[in-house]
Amino acid sequence: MLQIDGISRKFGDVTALDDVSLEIGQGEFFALLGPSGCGKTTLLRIIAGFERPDAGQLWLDGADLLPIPPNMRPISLMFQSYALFPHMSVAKNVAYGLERERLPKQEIRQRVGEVLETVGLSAHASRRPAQLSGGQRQRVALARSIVKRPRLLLLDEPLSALDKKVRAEMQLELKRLQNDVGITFVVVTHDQEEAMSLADRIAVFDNGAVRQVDEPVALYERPRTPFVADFVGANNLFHGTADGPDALKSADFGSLPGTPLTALGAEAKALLAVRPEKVELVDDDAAGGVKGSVLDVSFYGGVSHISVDVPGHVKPVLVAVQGASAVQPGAKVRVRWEAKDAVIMAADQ
Amino acid sequence: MLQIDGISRKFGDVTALDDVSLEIGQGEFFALLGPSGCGKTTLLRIIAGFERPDAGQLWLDGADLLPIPPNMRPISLMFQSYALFPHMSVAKNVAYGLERERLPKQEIRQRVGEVLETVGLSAHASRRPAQLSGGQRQRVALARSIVKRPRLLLLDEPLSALDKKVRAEMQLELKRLQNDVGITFVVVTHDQEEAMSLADRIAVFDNGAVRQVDEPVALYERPRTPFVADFVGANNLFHGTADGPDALKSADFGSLPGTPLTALGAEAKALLAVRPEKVELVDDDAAGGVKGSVLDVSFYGGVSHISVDVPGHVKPVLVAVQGASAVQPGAKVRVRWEAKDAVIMAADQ
Amino acid sequence: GESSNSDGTTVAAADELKPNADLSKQALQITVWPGYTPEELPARVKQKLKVQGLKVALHDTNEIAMQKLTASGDSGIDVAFVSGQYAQALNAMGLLEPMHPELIPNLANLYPEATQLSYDKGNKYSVPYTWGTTGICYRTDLVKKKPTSWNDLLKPPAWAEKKVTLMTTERWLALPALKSLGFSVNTDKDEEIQKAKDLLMAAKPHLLALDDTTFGDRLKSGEAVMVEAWDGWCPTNDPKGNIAFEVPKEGSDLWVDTMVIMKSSKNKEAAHALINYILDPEIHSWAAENINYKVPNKAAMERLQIPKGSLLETKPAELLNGESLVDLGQSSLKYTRLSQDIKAG
Amino acid sequence: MRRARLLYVPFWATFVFLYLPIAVLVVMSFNSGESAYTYEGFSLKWYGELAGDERVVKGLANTIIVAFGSTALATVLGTLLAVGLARYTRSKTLDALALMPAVLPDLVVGIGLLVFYSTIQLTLGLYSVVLAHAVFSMAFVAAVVRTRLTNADPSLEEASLDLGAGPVVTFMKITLPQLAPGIVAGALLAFTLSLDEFVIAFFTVGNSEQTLPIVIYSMVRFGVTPEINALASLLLLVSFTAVIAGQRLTKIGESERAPD
Amino acid sequence: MKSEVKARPVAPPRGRRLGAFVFLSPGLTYLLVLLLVPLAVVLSYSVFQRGRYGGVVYEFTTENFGRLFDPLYLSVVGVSLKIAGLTTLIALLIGYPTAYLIAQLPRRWKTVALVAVVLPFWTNFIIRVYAWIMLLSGPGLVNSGLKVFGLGPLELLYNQGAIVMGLLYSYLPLMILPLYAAIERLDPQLREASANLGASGFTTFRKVTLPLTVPGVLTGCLFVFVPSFGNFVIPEMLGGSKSIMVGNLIRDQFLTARDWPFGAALSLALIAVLVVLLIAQAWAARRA
Ligand SMILES: Nc1ncnc2c1ncn2[C@@H]1O[C@H](COP(=O)(O)OP(=O)(O)OP(=O)(O)O)[C@@H](O)[C@H]1O
Ligand SMILES: Nc1ncnc2c1ncn2[C@@H]1O[C@H](COP(=O)(O)OP(=O)(O)OP(=O)(O)O)[C@@H](O)[C@H]1O
Ligand SMILES: NCCCCNCCCN
Ligand SMILES: [Mg+2]
Ligand SMILES: [Mg+2]
Repeated sequence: MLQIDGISRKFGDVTALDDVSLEIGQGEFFALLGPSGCGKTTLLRIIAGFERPDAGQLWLDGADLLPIPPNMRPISLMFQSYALFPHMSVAKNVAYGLERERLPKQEIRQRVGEVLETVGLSAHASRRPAQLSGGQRQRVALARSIVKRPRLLLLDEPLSALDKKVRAEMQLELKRLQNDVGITFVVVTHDQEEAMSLADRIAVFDNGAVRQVDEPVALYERPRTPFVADFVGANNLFHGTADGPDALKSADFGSLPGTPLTALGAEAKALLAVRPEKVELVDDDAAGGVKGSVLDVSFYGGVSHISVDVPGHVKPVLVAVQGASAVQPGAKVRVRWEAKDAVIMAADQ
Repeated sequence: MLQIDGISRKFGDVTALDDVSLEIGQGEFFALLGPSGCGKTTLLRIIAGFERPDAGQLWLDGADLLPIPPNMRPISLMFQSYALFPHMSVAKNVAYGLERERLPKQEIRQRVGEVLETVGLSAHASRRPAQLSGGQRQRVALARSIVKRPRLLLLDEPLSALDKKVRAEMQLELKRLQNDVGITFVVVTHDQEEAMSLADRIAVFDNGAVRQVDEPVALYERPRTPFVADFVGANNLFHGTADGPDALKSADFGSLPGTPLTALGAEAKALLAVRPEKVELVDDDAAGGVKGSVLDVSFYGGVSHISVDVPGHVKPVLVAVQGASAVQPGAKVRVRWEAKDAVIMAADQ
Repeated sequence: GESSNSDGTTVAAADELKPNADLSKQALQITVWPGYTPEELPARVKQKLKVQGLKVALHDTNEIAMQKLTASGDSGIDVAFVSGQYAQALNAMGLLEPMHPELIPNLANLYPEATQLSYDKGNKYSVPYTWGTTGICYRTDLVKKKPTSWNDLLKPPAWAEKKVTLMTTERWLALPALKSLGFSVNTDKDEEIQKAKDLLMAAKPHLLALDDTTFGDRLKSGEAVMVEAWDGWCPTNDPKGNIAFEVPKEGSDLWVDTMVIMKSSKNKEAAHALINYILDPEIHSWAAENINYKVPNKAAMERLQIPKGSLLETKPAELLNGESLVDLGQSSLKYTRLSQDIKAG
Repeated sequence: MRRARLLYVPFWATFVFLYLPIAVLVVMSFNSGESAYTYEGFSLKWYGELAGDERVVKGLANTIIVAFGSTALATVLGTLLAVGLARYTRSKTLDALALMPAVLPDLVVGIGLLVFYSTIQLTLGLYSVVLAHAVFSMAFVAAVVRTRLTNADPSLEEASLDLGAGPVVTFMKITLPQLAPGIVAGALLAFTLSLDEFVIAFFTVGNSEQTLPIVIYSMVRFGVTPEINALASLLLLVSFTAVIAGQRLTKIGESERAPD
Repeated sequence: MKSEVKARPVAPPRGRRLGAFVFLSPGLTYLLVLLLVPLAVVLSYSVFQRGRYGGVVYEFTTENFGRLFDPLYLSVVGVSLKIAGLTTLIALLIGYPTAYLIAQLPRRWKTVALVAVVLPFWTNFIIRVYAWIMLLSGPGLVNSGLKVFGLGPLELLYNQGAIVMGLLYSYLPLMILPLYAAIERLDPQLREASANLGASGFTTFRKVTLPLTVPGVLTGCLFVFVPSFGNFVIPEMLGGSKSIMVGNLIRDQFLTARDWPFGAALSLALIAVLVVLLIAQAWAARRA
């Protein structure tokens, strides 16, 4: 449906987007993930028509999008900074887009009422944005862009100011819009769990360029570049050289089990990545694995994270276990994993 | 150190704070958690001196804080909306507070350089806020308030626009400030994991009132009110009546195992809460537990969430397991848990 | 019209005018100082002369009138009221229609003296409407000694320190000094003007202000005790009766406000008829009665009951002792310069 | 946030300064004497005189027509110009040009227009004053509105476009309300300046029309009488009443809209 | 700033060109026809000669410009600069706090306060000046008051101080209104942030409020300075005609001396200075 073709954009000497190409299908829920400042907002602004690319093309259903002025594009953008109209009430803000379509008053009133109900702000309909809390404002911005039911909805960090509960409800609502109304979504989020659970596909950006586009599980389990391996979720990374079909040769730890995703030349510089939850913590005297000592145990609601200091490895190795853990800091342990649970990829030059 | 004593604040007919009392200790990392619009920002603004309470008292180290004008309070507030000075460069914004203290130029330059390094914006020192991305702005706001090393630091959703990686680094930095410099923190966050992992204690707000103040693990494992049980983390809730020291009597499911935290009169209306990760998924023909069928399996990077439709229970029961799960939707299963893993509390009237 | 920068002696060629033209096809537009003609004039003129109508535009200074009349093309004005030296300048620019005496039988009502005014001897292009002079207007109760000389203003005695004013418009600003030095008010000799300037510079620190609009009010309030004033603007008729007017012994000027017909007028017959009508004793005496200016109309003046001591008593012959102001052409710039020097000094 | 008390000193000083002579003027309008200088006793006679003075009444009517006409014209032109300058050009020459009429000597503008009007043979009337006043008023409006546009965040307008509003609707519904305080301030200035302007009016008004400042200027030549004070006082009374009434009305309107 | 980056384009170039046309052309056309053309006509007189009896003789000369450098005119410019400068400074000093407080008023009261600022000016200019004369003249109210205490009389009128006072009175709203428009749009959170970082009220003003309202300050100063510089009525009425300013010079040429060419030359010189000022203003405002 949306085809992004070699888009680049510079601000002075900052390259915000560098030859970005993506294809987004009809009805797809597409997420953009990437570090702060990598160009996500810039890409959305280009799609919405507020920024012109220095180079590249944009196609919507085969039609060139660039010559179309922003107000004629069947696209809604929810701004990262909300951009609520300060002189209008919440209801007026939300109704604004519908009024532009000259819908009957009755229908506008009804749709505005419904969407405010959805975002939980019915009681605030007559307030001004300045009289709302941060999260309430964000929900008004969200309501304002979804109420139009555009063909393509661009959301820039739509739920970042919301608590878990409301956020879950909103996520559900977005999913509903995707399934029932058939809206195509492009959502920027820094919340990886959100991206993982909502998106059909995720594009990982870095420094203005796309590093990998994949479905959530694939992205998580089979990162193709060290950047993605490191950026998406927590990962334990080990450097070394390729060593056959199921191992990496590490200078410090010998052969480490893992599965290369692509053919790697023998002795090629490579990286092994293994997720904390795939790492097993075993007694010091167990067989295999790498030796270390427990540094810290911390409890993140539901999961315990244990960091293990492994001599010869710069960062501690992270291990995640369900529920509270009984291990004590200082304990001598071994960490190990199975070859199928670790991926090996070519290292950056 | 900071004593909040019966603070109330109304905006017209909206009650933003309702008789809030809290005591925050020297060097403590205190988090405020609560739904959007519950009054968190308002409380911080009152502490910083930008909003006057309708009633109540504020004491800092035993001295009355209310008569002191905002600029004389040894308190830094990071605004939820950043409030960066648009006419100043990033470096100037950050230096602003230090210049007010008339520190030597050399020292200011050095400290600004350091903090920009910390938040990863050294390269952006001479840009204006309008030339930054959303997350970069948030980091400037954070840098601006931490560089002063105030006695008390109030942070309003300081990391909400940041990706996981940067956020983790910033969290580390905040912890470092707490430990090395001895700053007291009051942080608003909607990110429960963040609150759990960073805070020494957490206050849960609802509708302007404090519902529970506790240490993270205690809050998670022993919620004292249905609101907290429901709000903090995911929970499976079952209604019923108190039924001795290790069970709840449920109309639909008979006796469910659980531990009451306080003495409950026999037959008192009660609520049982059990965390998804404490719930075990067993075969349909296994003993005990509650029968149901798998509705949906979704994978949130690292953990799989399985929702199980249990006839007679409104919401599906959530189960969390480490890694990807092999269960298929539609499978007949049983969910069960141990009495020590579920809490029973008095239900709201 | 004629070339606009010829010197003032030539008179533009007269149009052919028909004594019996149908005035009902003509409408009149005049410009005049506010309050200078009777309010009911338009109505009466319309009725009496059977013209289509009379519109009255107002100008409050000669300068503004000159701007409007000279800016370019047709100002739309048929008859203008301006002071003598301005009539002279307008004529020199070729903007005036010569008078057709045969269309103004009432010219006979004028004093003979009123045809001998130096800016326009024989009333070739202007007809006088009012005339008067400039002197010292003073508070009889606040002066220690009745002023008799321009030097009383220029070198005020201690009791009048900072309580006298001179006029601000350049020719009248220079007048007291020129007269006290015995020079002509129309002098264009640099050394005479320089001497006058020195005298005025010396006087400036002792003055309250330069003022040619509100000196009457200042006298009434006691802010000033002696001021240089035009006779008609000296409020000698103030009910308190403590204000008097004196023409200093060194002599003064004779100013005349006149009526002229614009060359560009398309209603010249009606214009003449209007002037003739104004010279009617009944109308013309209105001016003397209501604006406290003498009018050069013998028949009109004779109709009036002049109260004793009124300025209106002054005889035309006495007035003619005053020097009539004439336009100095290029030399008038010397007076502009003089006034600027004094104010900036 | 509490406001600095010290600021109230110049604040009130300003209003005392602005209204002190006004108080004097009002008092003198009840003077029984002829002079606007010396108070001789209480009388309402000047108000009676005023009602009968056709020139003054006509002049007042003309002035109000001119002020409203030129303000309306100037507000529209000036606001457009301000937005155009802020958003669509970087030319400082155009910036300067737009401000120029506000700062040129009246006399030069007046004479220029007089010459210009008569060159193109325009018959003068009230409308020629309206056109002339709009020249400088427009510059005031543009300059005041401009001060709100520098550094303005374009994202509100972007949001409007994004929601399907065309540029015109966006301008009317989003840009204008944001600029409103500037437009109000600019229009107030324009109105005020036009009410009291006489040099340019002098040169551009038709021969048979007068605006109030012209009438008053010429009345003053014969000494100020309290009649003019009475007129000024009446004007003040009417304006005050209008403002207070307007304020009441907006109060009602607001309470209907949003409880705050 | 080196890395100054252009503002984000609002719309694509086609829209921009249309926007430029829609927004700029009405006002600029108006200015062209009703200001630039008339001005050009008047200013063109400056290269011709005065007719003997006034008017313009169309013979080329540059002598009018030579006359500009006469010490008399230079000294008048000096006095005018001093008086107008002082007026502007005082207007800014009392106008800023006033505008600032008005901008903080509740929405309903803002307009009322603004109207209160201009309301005195809905009476007549001359009347207001007379009211001042009544207050300040020798036998006026202030001196009568002083007399009660055995003081005075003070010479309050007919000096340069009185001119400054009169100009201040006439042009104060021209300072307050643009300042108000600029201050009103400031986000109050910026002031809060400043206070929170330890800045006193005055520092907040100096570092945050003032820099962000520079365009308003510049506009206000221009609006007060220039007409003060060119005023000719106040120097006559309150200065007793004993001082003249640039405005009087120009007025004299056009009205009393009927020396249009020299008046045009003076105007041209004044306008040249103005244009420099205006461009400087535009430059500073755009940078702010
Ligand atoms: N100026 C105001 N006028 C009216 N109501 C207000 C105002 N400011 C805040 N409120 C209301 O007070 C309540 C508390 O607001 P507050 O900003 O403290 O919420 P919060 O807990 O910070 O929420 P969030 O997480 O969404 O930022 C909200 O319901 C909000 O709508
Ligand atoms: N107007 C501008 N001028 C200069 N640089 C800019 C401008 N807008 C954005 N940038 C830079 O371009 C890069 C990309 O910005 P963008 O806003 O697209 O980031 P983002 O991916 O949305 O980040 P975030 O998650 O922090 O919002 C950033 O480095 C930013 O500093
Ligand atoms: N400036 C010339 C004054 C000559 C006297 N005429 C006064 C008539 C105005 N009322
Ligand atoms: Mg962004
Ligand atoms: Mg908040």
